[in-house]
Amino acid sequence: MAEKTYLQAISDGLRQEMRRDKRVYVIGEDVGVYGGAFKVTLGFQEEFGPWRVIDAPLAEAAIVGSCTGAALMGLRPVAEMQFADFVSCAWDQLVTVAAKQRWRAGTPVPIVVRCPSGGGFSGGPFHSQNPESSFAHIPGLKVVCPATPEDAKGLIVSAIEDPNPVLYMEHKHLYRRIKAEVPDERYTVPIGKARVHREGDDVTVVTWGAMVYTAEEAAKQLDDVSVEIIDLRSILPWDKQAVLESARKTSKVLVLHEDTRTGGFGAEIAATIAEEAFEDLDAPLKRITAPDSPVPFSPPLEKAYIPQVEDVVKGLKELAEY
Amino acid sequence: MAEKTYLQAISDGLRQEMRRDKRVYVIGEDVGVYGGAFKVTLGFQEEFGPWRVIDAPLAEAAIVGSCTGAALMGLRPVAEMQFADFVSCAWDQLVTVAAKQRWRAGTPVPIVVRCPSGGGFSGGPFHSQNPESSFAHIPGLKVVCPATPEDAKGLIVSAIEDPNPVLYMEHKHLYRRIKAEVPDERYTVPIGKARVHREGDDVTVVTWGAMVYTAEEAAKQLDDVSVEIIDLRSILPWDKQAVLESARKTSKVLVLHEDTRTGGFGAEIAATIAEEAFEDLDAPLKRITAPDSPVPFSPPLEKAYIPQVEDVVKGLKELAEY
Amino acid sequence: MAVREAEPVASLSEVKEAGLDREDLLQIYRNMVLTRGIEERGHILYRQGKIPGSFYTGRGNEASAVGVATAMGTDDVGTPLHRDMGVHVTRGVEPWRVLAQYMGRRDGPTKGKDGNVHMADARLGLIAMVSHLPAMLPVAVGCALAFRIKEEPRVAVGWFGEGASARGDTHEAMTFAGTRRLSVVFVCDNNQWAYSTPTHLEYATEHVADRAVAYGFEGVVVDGTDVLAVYREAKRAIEKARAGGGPTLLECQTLRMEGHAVHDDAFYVPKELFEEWAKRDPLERFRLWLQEHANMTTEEDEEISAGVKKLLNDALQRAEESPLPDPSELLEGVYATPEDLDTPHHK
Amino acid sequence: MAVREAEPVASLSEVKEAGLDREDLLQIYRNMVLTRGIEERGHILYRQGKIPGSFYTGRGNEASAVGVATAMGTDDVGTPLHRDMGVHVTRGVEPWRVLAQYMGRRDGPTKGKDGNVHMADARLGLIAMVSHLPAMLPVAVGCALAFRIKEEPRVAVGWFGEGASARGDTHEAMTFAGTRRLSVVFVCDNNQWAYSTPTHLEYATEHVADRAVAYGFEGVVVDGTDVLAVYREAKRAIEKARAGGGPTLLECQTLRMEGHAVHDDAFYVPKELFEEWAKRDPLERFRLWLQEHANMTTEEDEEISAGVKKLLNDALQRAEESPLPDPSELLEGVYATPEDLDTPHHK
Ligand SMILES: Cc1ncc(C[n+]2csc(CCOP(=O)(O)OP(=O)(O)O)c2C)c(N)n1
Ligand SMILES: Cc1ncc(C[n+]2csc(CCOP(=O)(O)OP(=O)(O)O)c2C)c(N)n1
Ligand SMILES: [Mg+2]
Ligand SMILES: [Mg+2]
Repeated sequence: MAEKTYLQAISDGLRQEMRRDKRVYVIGEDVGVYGGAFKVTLGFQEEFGPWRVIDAPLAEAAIVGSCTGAALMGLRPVAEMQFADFVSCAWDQLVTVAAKQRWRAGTPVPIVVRCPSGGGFSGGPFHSQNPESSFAHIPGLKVVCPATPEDAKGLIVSAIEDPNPVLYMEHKHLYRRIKAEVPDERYTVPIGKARVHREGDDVTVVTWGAMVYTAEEAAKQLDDVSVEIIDLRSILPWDKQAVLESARKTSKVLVLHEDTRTGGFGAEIAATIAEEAFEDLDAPLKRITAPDSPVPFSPPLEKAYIPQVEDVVKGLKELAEY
Repeated sequence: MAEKTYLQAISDGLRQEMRRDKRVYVIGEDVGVYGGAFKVTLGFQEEFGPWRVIDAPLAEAAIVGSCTGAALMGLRPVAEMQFADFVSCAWDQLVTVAAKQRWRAGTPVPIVVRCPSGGGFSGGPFHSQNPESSFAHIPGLKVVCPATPEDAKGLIVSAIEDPNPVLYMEHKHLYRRIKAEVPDERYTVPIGKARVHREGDDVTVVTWGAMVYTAEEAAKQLDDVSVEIIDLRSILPWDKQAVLESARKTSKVLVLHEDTRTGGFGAEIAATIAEEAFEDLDAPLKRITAPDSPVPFSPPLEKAYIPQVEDVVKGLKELAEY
Repeated sequence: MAVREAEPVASLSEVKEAGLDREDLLQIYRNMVLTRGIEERGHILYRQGKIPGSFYTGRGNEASAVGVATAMGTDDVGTPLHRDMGVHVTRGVEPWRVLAQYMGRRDGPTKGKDGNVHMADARLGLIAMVSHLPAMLPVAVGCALAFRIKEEPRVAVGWFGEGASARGDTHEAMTFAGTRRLSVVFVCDNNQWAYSTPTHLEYATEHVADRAVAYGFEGVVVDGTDVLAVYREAKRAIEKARAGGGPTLLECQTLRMEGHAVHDDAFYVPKELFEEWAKRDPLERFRLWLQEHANMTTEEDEEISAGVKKLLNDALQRAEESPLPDPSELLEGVYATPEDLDTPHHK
Repeated sequence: MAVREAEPVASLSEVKEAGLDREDLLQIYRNMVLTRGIEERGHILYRQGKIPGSFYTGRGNEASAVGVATAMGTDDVGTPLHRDMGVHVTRGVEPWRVLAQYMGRRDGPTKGKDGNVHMADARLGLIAMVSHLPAMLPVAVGCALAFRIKEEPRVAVGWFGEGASARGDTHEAMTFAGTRRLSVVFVCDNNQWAYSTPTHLEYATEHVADRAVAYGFEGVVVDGTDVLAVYREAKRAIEKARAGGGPTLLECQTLRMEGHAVHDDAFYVPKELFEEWAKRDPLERFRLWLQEHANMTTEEDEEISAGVKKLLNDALQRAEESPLPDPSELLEGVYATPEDLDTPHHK
């Protein structure tokens, strides 16, 4: 056990798997000599050599498509998108080839696509996005979004082990800001299982990624409202059971995410609760999300874009008082 | 006024606009000599010449990306995807370039991307998809899904006139099956305005595209339940007002779509109702959708995949009896 | 490095040098007959209303598909397309399973989930195509990458049409393969049309293979109706790749002898072109060649045809006996389970 | 058609033939000085904490960017990238607006919505880049397509890096432009690195321009530190395109003289390479050339520097006076309104 940043936890998990299993390799732009744009694979090429830590051409379809091929040949590829935003260039390879191959042809495609995602540091419209909702609509894919260092490590291991294409959304704003104890040994965190980040009785917040901490801050500011925070950890599949249970307990649910509102994955969560826990609700569902615009660059705009602690406090109060 | 198929209505609307406005041109695979895979542009090249009816290379990113450029130079491009499914190859050009250009740079991108979508004729996983939900999550895009010949014409005109990138989802299963009177003159159908396909008092069905007819069949089979059918026509933007009004009137809402369930646009509709008309609801929200799998080829599987009249009848009964 | 236009194969001795004996030649011929036979049966089934959806064939491409597949080693892998039934046949697909696939039956390789030749038997080293062209090329390159990582002397073959050569995936796949000199052979089925689109709207060079130089490897153009020339060039390319010599772009020139699919009468293809290429029918050509150079007798020829006919009759019966899938099977296998990885090559 | 390696420009008479007089030369020089000046100010602002996010410059690329932009006609359009500040400068961007953009102020061309050089003034014929490389190439091709449809004698210039040459959009754009012989010039800023990735991992040919043959047009390689050679080759390519001669791929060879962005110390670039290319600094080269061939005096040189300095001082002040955007502006313009199309070129 040692204190690790979220970033170190990803790095450690990945390195451990590569040591353990020769089938695992990483590929991406600048992952080799440079160690990746965020240095997640720093030192990997020295240790594992240039054919297990592959500097790819600037070609996301080739990166992801080649992973599919290599996976079909028995390897366990881990692709790095330099920023999650660029996964849009591999959209077709993911939704058309990787996602449907097992169902159609019986051949599993165990690949991991790491996507450094999220905003909070003026990255602007192309270095800040949270593309998880787009992929969470595609049957055959899995999407995980760890919030803590412990989950970051456990979920990278699970993602590699999983026989399906897994998008691993790592939130850049947590990389060096979030530190915690992380077990040294290998362990997995089950994909599709939520975690109760904080127990409470009055209102449930369902969220994931960096918003877990925003929810926590907000909860701390409310002495008179007991807030339960569910950190989904995976959004495809997502832990409906855990959410419905908490909804039934508190009767009031706030869904919080950093991605934009319309058609965001929060809609799926809210809709499911409205279908399956309708009779247990004592207040309307509530979503707090980014508004429907691209991610802005300038700090005051970005602050207005990303849900803030105050917004969540306000939302929780409204629900509590309903 | 003359009776037209849904397909003729699209074709007529497009031809009229091309006659009226020299800035309008069409581009796509096989749209010229062949008249398009579904013959929507049959005879167009003879009338408008090879530089306004452009046979493109098999390259969807070039097709859509070039439309963006031409639109910025003052033209009004209408791209045809041979099947909606192939728009996945232009995903990046749409979500990264076209969708964000007005907001970022102030320059509007008035393009239309026609997407022959939907299943029902054993097209299999790559010729039957309904990709509208994926795009409906992207701010800056518009998405329309006409169900009737009249709307098919009016919406193609509106889409061309609109100063934004518009995805025009034309349901292949309606092409030749659905006929109705269509005005001869030019007219528009407002984007973002729903249409009450059938008035009723007991249960609301919110739907679009080919499912409008499935809902209608189901409604007809229920003598004792008065069903209101809202045909959204546009899903981005969508007519929240009309849906909420109907929900408030009937207190019971069924959301029906042909796309898959998890993260489908039905979730957005259900979530919004649960947020904004919660107190008016007398029953849980209900979604009837395709299940979370690719679209199957074999008839019995496809029948199990696409929501059927019986499924809707059952859902309506459950809601009515709740 | 300019493209090399391959010479036709002239003599039996040349063929022997290439490693084929008389039995191999007859087997190649049989595979071509069987390829065409399967697709002709498909046509009949389609007209009988037994094939739902649309139906595509590779008439005119039999020599190209069979020639390349014959040159592949047992452990090599490939991503054949909708004109490449000959690849499946040569690698040993069971015809009844193909017909079952066509008809959406449970015993088709995709169990009714996908149609047409969107299928493959992984045990035969083949990967099922998707419709999106040429999305399988990066996948083929990934296979070759895996062979490099695992240091296995295996080769991947990736097919694409001249139309699909225009798409970005072609470029990304070739760029990556070229920079890393991976053991992949890119085979272009150049049948002169992409649906109704002629070649000059898809590429601005004389040959698709002219593009190989842009990726740092060799381009070869071969007459795709000459199965032995195709075989020889494919063999060279595959063995070169296996020896570490990197990729080759092999362009097989044919004409798509039917419409794009059953619904298309190909009105846009000049009649004379069809007539000209009909004279180069790959089966006829090879039949004559075998008679001339390998003394194939009429009896042998008839035996092969009869064998294929019987095989297909049996196949048809067995395929028709295969049930349609049950609706409950729809959701099977959307996600893989760990057991799915319990195969030799995933160890 | 092999690539042509362009000769350096030697004499003033050669320059005159190319249509530049002495005033033009001094203007080119001034544009290069201003280009570097803006980016140097950006560096200072960044260190002062006044630029949020990251910060990219095009040091070493000034000649290439200014040379190409100088060759463009008033009505021509272009899609410059993150190393091409010189294009904006040459087309007449107001420097204070660039600095406002860097700092996320309301008066930046994107009003704080986007950062860095992700901006453009449409009235100057420029289109704002997106990060995704090289997604603007199909857009540039679309501009040229519009010119063809409208029968306007205009040319589009599309920039891309040698790294981005690996992506599918490059290929689709060039394929389409080549088959239709559209009036577009593809300019490759080949600065030898794509972030930390060297060229041999991005393409397997000697030059990026070697790929032009694959698209049926000409490829030209030019020393990107020689502004006059760049100008001459760009002019040729642009006028050829305007005259209906189709696209050209013009590759400008430079070295990225800094890290990929401010945070990157470029440890992976050999020191000697930096030293070697420092000797070819485009500004220094051109200054010497002007002294030698055009009798630029020290006074003239100093006057230009002083003018640029004053311009930038004023620009800085004005930019700093520009307010940060108000949160209420976030949702402005997500969708265009009909009035947005109320511009001359949308009629
Ligand atoms: C990305 C993509 N866009 C469009 C299509 C529709 N389509 C199917 S086959 C075809 C023509 C393909 O031409 P070519 O690559 O030459 O192959 P051929 O069918 O001639 O063998 C088209 C446009 C597709 N399959 N994939
Ligand atoms: C599609 C895409 N993938 C990844 C990136 C991240 N990225 C930004 S610049 C860069 C290197 C670009 O290299 P090159 O094209 O040579 O341009 P240069 O920066 O050297 O001018 C990368 C990988 C990107 N911008 N777009
Ligand atoms: Mg073809
Ligand atoms: Mg570079």
